[in-house]
Amino acid sequence: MAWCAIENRYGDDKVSSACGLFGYMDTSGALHAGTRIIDAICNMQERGNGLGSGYAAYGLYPEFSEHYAFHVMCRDDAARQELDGYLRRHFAVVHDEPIPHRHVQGILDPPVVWRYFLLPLSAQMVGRSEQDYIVHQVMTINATESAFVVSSGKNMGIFKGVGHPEQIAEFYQVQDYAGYLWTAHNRFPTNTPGWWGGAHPFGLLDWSVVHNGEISSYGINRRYIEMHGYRCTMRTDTEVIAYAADLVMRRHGLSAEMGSAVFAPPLWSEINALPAGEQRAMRLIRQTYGQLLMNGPFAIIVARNGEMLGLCDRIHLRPMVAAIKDSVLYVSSERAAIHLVEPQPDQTWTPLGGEPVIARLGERPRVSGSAALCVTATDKEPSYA
Amino acid sequence: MKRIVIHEEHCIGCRLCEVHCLVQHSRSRDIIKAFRTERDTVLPRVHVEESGPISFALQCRQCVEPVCIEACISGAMHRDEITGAVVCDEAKCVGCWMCIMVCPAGSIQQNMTGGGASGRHIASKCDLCYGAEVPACVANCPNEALTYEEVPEAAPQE
Amino acid sequence: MPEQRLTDTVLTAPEGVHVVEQVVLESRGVPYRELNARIHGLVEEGVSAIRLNGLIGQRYIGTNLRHPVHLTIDGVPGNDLGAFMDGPTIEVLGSAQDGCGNTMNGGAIIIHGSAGDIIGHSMRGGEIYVRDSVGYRVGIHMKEYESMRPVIVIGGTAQHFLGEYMAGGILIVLGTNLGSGVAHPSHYVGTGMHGGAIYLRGRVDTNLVGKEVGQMPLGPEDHLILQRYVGEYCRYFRADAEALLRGPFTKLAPLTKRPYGRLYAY
Amino acid sequence: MQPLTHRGRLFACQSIRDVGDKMVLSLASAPAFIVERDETRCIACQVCVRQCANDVHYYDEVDGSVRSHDAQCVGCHRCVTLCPTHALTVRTNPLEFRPHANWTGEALRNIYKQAETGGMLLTGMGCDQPFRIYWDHMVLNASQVTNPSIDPMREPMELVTYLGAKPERLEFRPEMVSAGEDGERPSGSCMALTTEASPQLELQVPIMFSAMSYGSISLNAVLSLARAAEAAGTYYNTGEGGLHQALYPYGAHTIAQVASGRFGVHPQYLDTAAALEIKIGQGAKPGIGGHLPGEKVDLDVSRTRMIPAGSDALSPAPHHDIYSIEDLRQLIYALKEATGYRKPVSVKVAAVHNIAPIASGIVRAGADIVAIDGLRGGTGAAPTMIRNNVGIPIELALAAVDQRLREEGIRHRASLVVGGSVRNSADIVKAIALGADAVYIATSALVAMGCHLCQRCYTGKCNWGIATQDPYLTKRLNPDMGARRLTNLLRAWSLEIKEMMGGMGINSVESLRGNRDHLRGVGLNQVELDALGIKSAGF
Amino acid sequence: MENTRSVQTPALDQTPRIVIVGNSATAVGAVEALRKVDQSAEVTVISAEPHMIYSRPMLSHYLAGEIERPRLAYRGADFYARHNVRPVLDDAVVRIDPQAHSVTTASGQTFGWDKLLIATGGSPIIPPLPGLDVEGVYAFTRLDDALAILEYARKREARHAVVIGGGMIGIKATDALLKRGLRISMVELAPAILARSLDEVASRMMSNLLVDAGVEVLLENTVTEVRSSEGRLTGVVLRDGRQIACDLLVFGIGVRPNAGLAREAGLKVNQGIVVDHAMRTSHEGIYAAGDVAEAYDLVVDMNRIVAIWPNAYRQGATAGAHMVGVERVDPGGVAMNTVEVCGVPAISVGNGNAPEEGHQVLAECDERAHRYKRMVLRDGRLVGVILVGDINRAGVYTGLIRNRIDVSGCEDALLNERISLLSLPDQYRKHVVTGAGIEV
Repeated sequence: MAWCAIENRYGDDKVSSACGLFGYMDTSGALHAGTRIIDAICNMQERGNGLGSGYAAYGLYPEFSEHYAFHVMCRDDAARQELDGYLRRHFAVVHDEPIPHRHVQGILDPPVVWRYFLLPLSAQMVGRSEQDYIVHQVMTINATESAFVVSSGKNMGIFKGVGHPEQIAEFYQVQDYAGYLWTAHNRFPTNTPGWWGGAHPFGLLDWSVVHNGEISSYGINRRYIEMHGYRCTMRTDTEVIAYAADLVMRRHGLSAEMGSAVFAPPLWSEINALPAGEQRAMRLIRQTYGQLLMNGPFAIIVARNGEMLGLCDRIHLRPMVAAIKDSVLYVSSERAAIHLVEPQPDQTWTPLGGEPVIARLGERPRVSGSAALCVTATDKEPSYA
Repeated sequence: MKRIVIHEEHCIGCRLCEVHCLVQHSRSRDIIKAFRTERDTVLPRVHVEESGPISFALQCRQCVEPVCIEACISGAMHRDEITGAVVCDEAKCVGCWMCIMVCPAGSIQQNMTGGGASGRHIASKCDLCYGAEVPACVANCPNEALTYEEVPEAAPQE
Repeated sequence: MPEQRLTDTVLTAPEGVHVVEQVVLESRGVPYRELNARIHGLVEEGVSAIRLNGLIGQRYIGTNLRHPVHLTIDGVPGNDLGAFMDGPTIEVLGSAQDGCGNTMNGGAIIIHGSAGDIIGHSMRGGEIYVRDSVGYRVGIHMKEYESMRPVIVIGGTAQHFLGEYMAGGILIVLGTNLGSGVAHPSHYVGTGMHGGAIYLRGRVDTNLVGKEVGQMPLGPEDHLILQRYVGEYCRYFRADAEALLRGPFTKLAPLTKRPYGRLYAY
Repeated sequence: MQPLTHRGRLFACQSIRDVGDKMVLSLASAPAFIVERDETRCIACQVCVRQCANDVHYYDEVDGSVRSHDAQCVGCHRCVTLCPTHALTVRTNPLEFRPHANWTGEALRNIYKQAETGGMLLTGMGCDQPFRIYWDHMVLNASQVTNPSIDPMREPMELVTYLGAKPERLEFRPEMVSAGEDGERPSGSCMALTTEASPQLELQVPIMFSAMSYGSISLNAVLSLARAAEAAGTYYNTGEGGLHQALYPYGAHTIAQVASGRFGVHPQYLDTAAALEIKIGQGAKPGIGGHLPGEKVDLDVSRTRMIPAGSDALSPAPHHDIYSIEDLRQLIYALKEATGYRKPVSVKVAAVHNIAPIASGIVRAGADIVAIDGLRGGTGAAPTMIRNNVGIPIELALAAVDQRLREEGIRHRASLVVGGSVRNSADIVKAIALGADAVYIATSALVAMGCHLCQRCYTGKCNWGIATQDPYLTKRLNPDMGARRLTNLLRAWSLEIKEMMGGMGINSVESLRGNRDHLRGVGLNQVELDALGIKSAGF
Repeated sequence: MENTRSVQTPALDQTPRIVIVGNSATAVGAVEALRKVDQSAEVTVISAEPHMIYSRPMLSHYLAGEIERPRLAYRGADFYARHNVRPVLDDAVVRIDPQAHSVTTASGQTFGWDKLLIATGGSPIIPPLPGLDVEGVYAFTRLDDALAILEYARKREARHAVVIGGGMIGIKATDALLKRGLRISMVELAPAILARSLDEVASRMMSNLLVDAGVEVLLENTVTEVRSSEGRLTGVVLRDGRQIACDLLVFGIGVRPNAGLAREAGLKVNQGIVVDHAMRTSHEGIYAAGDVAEAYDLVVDMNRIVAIWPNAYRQGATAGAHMVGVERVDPGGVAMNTVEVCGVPAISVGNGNAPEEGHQVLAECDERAHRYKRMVLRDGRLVGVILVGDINRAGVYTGLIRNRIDVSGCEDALLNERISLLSLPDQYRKHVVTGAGIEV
C-alpha cells in the first residue's frame, strides 16, 4: 500500500505544491482529442516532480450527458465491491465499467479505477438539492480510506494519479478521449510522497480545479468552507478552491467575474477609487466574502461545463499566460506550452493579478480586463512556422 | 523668529525648566556640579508661576519693542543680531536694575554674584540658550507646556 | 399600510402644539420597523398628530422621534414604548407593556389603563401617567439633572422594587385601588435609592421599604409637587383631584446620597 | 531658584506620624516599597516633592534635604521618571513572611486589612494572578520556500477592517444584454448588487481603544484616546461616562456605551456616536456593577453623566431591562430604532464559562458586534477577589466563540472584538488568527499614556494624570502628547502586524482572521490545544 | 516763508535730510528707530560735546571706579558708520531757523533739514553762590564733569566732599564718592532726601543707610557761601551758619532743559519744549524729545518733563520713526527711577510718594531687613509704587501702571513677597504671557 496511497497519510493541514498547469477551451464546442493537452503539459516537465499529474476534460461522455459520471479509485477489488454496493444503495447506476488503462513503466501498484454513470435516488435526497446530495455522497465516500471519488460531474471526467504527466496520460490513454475543454496539471509536492487522490485536477460535481501555488489564507478559507457544510478531506488548497467556487458560483449564484472578485479582490485603495456603485458592491463583496479571499501565491484554472476561469492572485505571485486563437482560449503557466500547441495565436497576454480570464461556451473569447484596454501591450505573435 | 510659547494648561509645576535652565547657564553644565558648587552664582532664567492648580513657566517674552533695551543705560541689553533674541551682555551690565524696573513680565532678575568670582551685580534673563536649537527649558519640559515655535511678529505689547 | 388623514380634535393636545392635521395609520400587522419609519416620515413631513389604530405589540413606538408630535395609540403598544424618547406625547387608549419610557429624555406617555414592568427605567426627563396599576421595578434608576426631573404618576399600585436605585425624579403612586386603610403592597420600595422622592397615597409598611430610605414629613414644596402632578393625572383621566389630594401621603426619600459609602477596605 | 518653602499642592495628606499613632496588629501598613535616594546625586530640586500625589517625598527645611515617607509609596515611578539626576529608585520592600506556599504574604496582608476595615478588597487594573497566558504559548507561522513571504515595505498590506453584520451571501441581478437574434440574455459579467448592507465601522487598523469612562479616567486621557482614534482611523469607547462636550468633535470615532446605569445616555449622545455598545459585563469584574463615588463626580463629570455633582454614580450589576436574552434583543433594537438603523450595535460581555452559547445568543439577538473581555482585562477599580477569580482567559473564550459561531453558521452576522490584556502586536495577530475581527486595548493604551500599573486607580491620586479628576494631576497628561503616543503605538503595532502577516505570505488581514493554521501551541496539553482549536508545534 | 514750505514734504525721489541736535539716548533712539524702516535719509547728528555717544547714567559708576572709561560707551564706536549717520561733534548749535529749515553751529556751519529733532537735554542747575569760581567745584551731569572731578580728586587727594542735593543726582554722586573713599557731607534743602521720588519711610531708610555708611546728611539746609584759599576750595558755609571744611564740592541739584534755542526759534516752550504724542513741536517738521521736551506723562495725565533715560530713548525712537513716515504714537511716559545706596536698591515708579489722601495706599515695611513696599492706587488702578530692597519684580508693577490695569480684587496680591502674574486679572496675565500676540 505504500506506493498506491489514495488518502492523505500524513494528515498535514495543507499539502504544498508547486506546479505547472494548462487549460484550453474551444468556445464553439468543437471537440479536441487529448493529444494537444498532453503535449502542452509535458512541455512543462520542470514544473513537476513525478509525484502527481492529471487531466480534466469536458464534453467527454455525450452519450451519458444527463448522468453524473463518477470516476473512482479504490484501494483494491474488495474496496471496489464495497463501494459498488454503497453506490447502488444511494444511486440509480445506469452504467459502470473499469476506466481503460494500461500498465506503465514506473507506475507501481495503481489503484483500481472505475467509472459509474449515475442518477441520485430522489427518495434519499431528503430536502437536499440534487447537487448538494451528490456533494454529500462524494464527501462521505472520500472520508473513507478505501475509496475515492475523483470526479463527479456530468459529461466530464478527471484522470489523475501519481506519476509524470506523460505516464498518467499513458496509464489512462488520455489521447483517446475528446473534449471541448481540457485542463491539465503537473505537480511538485514538497511535503508528501504524493498520493493518487491528491493529484490534480481536483473535481467535485462538474467543477475541476488545477492550481499552482500555496494559499496562505488556507486555514480561514477552509474554516469558512466548512462552516457551509463542506468537509475538507484532501487538505489541499485545490480542494478548498473547488468548494469555494461551488459555494460562490453555484450555490450563491455569483458570476465568474464576481467569483474572481471574491477570491482575488482589488485592494481597498483600488476599491476606493472606483465609481460609487461599483465601489459599494466591491466593498460589500470583500466585507461579505473576506474569508474566501485567497491570499498568497496562486494561479488556478477552474472549469465547469461551458465555462473556464483562469485567475491568479491579486499581486501576481504565480505565473499565468493567456492566448486566443479563433474560438479557443488558452491559459498556461508558461507561454511556450501554448506555442507548442498553437504556434500562431491571435493574441497572447499576461493577465493582471486578480483579473479573471474567462471562456464561455458560445461567447467568443476576449482579451481580459486591463490588457483589453491596452491592446498595444499585447503581443501580436510572430510566426514560428 | 522662534519664541518660547507657554501652554499654561499643560504646565505641571514640576520646575524642571528651572533646574535645567540653571544647569544650562552654569559654568560646568553638569547638573550635580551646578547645584552643588555653583548654586549661589547662577540663577534660572525661567520661573514657574503657580496659583492653585494653575501654573506656567515664565521667561522673557522677547518683546517686539523691548522696554528693557529702551531703559538700559549701559547698552548691555540688546537684540542679538544672529538669534534675534533680546539678551543682556553681562560684560557691559552694571546692575542698575533699570530693566528690572520696566519689564512687565518680571522676567529679569538680579544676579548679585555675577557669575561668581567677580561678585558683580548683573541682570539675569533668558537668552533662549544662546545658539541652542531648542532652549533647555523647552527641551526638558516633560509635558510640552513650553514649545519653541516660529511665531509671526505681531503688534508690540508695550 | 392604510393611511387616512383627517382634521380631528385630539383628546389631550399638549400645550403649545397646534394640531393642524391628524393622520391615522392602520397598524395591525405592520412590522414595527416599517411602522416607525412611516411615523418618522410623517413627522419629517410636519405632521403633528398621528393616531395608530390596531396597534398590537409593535415595539419602540416614538423611540426615534425628537419632535413634540402627538401620538394616539388605539391598541396595545409593544415593549419599550417611547424608549430614548425626547419630545413626543404618546397617549395610549388602553394598556401598555413593559419598558415604557426606557431611558426617556423628554415628552410624555399617558396610559389609559395599566402598564407592565420597568416603566421609566433610567428615565431622565419627561412624564409618564398610568391610570391604573403597574408591574415590577417601576422607576428603577430614575435620575434627575439640572432642570430635568422625570415624573411618573401611577393611579393604582405598583408591584415590588418600586423606585429601586432611584437617583432622582418624582414617583407618585395614588393607590386608588386600595381599600381604605390597606397598605401599599410593593416590597423593597426604594431599595438602593439615593435621590429623588416617592410619594405614596396611603400607608406603607416600613418593613417593605429599603433600608436606605426614610419616611419624611411633607413640606410645602411637596404639596406643590403633588398638586401639580396629581392635578395633571386627574386632567388626563378625569379623576377627582380634590379627593385624591386629600391624601394622606407618605413621602419616601433617601437618607443618604451615598448608600454604598463603606464597602471597601480603603 | 527660590527655595521651595510651600507645597505646591494641597493633597489630603496622611503623614507618617498619623500612621504611627494607630495601634495596628499587622504589617498591613508596612511599606510595600522602599524609596532609595542616592544622596550623592540628589540636588534637592524638589521635583519629586511636587510630583508625588501620595506625599512620599518632603523637603526638610532645616537641613535643606529631601526625604521620603516610604509607606505611602505606591510604586508609580513618577518621581523616578522625573528626577533630573536619576537619584531615585523604588524597589519592593524585601520584608518577607516566613515562606508558606499557601499562606503567602499577600494572603496574610489581605486578611489584616479586612480585619481592620471590614471592607471589600479593592484594586485597579486587570487580574495579576499567574494564570497561564495563552498568547505566550502560541507561536506564529512564516512562509519558507513553498510560498513567498511578502515584504510589507514595498507591497500592499491591508489592515482595513469592517465591523458589523455581514450578509450571508450577496444577491446580484444579472443585467440583460443583447444576444443578437436570440433577443436578450443575462450577462455573465454585468451584475447589479441587490443585497442591502448593514452599517459598518471602518477601521484602518484592527485595534480599538476599549471602554474607559470619563470619570474613571481624566478628560485629558479620553481626549488623547479620541484624538488618537481619529488620527489612526479607529475608534475609542466612552465607557459609561457619557460624552463630554469636548469629545463631540470626535463623534465619528466614538463608540458610545449604554451600560446599566444609562449615565449620559440621551438623544444627542446616541446621534453623535459612530456606534453604540451595550455593556453587559467587563473582564475585571464580570457580573458586578460599577460605582463612581460621589467625590469623583465633579461639575464636569456631573454635566457629562447628567447627574448631580457629588452624588454616587451607581451602575447596577444587570441592566434592569435585561433579565434574559430576549430582553437584550429588545434593547438592541430599541437602540437601532433610536438611531434609525444607521449605527452598528455592539454588545460587550465578560468572558465566562459558557461564553460560546452566550455569544451565539447575542448574535441571534441582533448584535452587530460582540465584544468579549477576558479575565485579565480591566483598567479601573474592581474588587480584588472578583478581578482575580471570576471569568476565563480571553484566548480560550475567543477560540470557543469563533468556533461555535462558525458551527452554527452565524459567524458573519456579527464581528468579534476581543479585549482583556492585549499587550503587543503579536497578541493581536494571534487573536485575529484565532478568529477575532479586531481587538480592544485599554491597559496598553494607558501604559502608552504613562501608566505604570501601580494599581491604585481607585484612590483618584494617579500621579500620571490618568485615573484622576484632581486638577493638579489631570494636567500632567497633555492630550497632544497622549494622542501622539497612542498614535505612535498603533503605528508601531501596525508595522509589526504587517511584518508578521507578510511573513505568513498574507497581504490582507481578512486572510489572517480565523486562520488558525498559522498558530501552533507550545507547552500546552491536548485539552488546551483542542480548546484553542490549534495544533501543537511540531505537527 | 511760504516758499520754503515745499521743503517739508520732499518729493519721493529726493533724499530727506534729517538733523538731530544732541548726541545722547534720544539721538540714539531716533537713529535706531528711523533706520529700522528707512535707509536713505541723510542723517546728521550735531553735538556740543566732543565725545562719542556715552551713557550719562553710567557716570556715577565711572566716578565710583566700578567701570573703566570704555564702558561708558552707550553704543559701539561704529554706531555712526553702521547707521549711516554724519556726526558733527564738539560744535554746539547756536541757532535754529525754522523758516530757512536750517541750523547754524558755533563754528559757523549751517545744516539744512527737512526734519529736525531737538534733543538738547538739560544743564545742571548751579545756584549763583558767592565764591563759586574756584578749583574743586563741579557739576555732575556730563562726562567732562566726571573726568574733571576724578582728575581733581586724584591730583589734590581730595578727602572730604560736600554734595549739594539729595535727589537722584546727589545720591548717585554721594554713593560714587563713598566708593572712592571720601568723607561726604550731603546738603539737601528739603526735609528729606530723594523727596521727589520716595515717601517719608523710604527716604528715611535710604538716609539711614547713608548715615550708617558715614555720610553726614544735612537736611533742610543749603550752602550759602563757598570758601576758598588761593583759588582752592576749603569749605562751605551753610544756611544755619555751620561751616564745613571740604576739598570737593559737587552740585547734584538737578538739570534745567536746554530749551533756549527753541524758544528763540519761536517754538512753544513751557518748562520744556511742548510736544504732542508724536513728539512734534508747535512747528511743523520740528520735533523735540528727551530731557528738553515736555511730553505726555500718563500717570499725571498731562505734559511735563520727565528727565529719565528710558523716556529719552523712547521719545527719540518715536520722533525718529515719525520723521520717516511711521505713524507711531508715544504711549506717554511714567516717571521712574532706581537708585542704590550701599548695595540696597530702591525703585520708584509713578506717584509712589503720593499722599494717602485721595489714594488707596498699601504698604509693608521691614526696616531691619531694608525692605519696603508701598503701593499707591487710585480708582482701583495702581499709579505708583516704591520698592526698597527686593526689587526683582518691579517691572510687573510698572506694567500695571503703564497699562492702567484695574487691579480691584487683587490688591492683596500686590504686597506678596513675589507678586505672581497669576494673581493678576486673567486677561492681563494672558496679554503679558503671550507677548507678541501669542496664544496662551
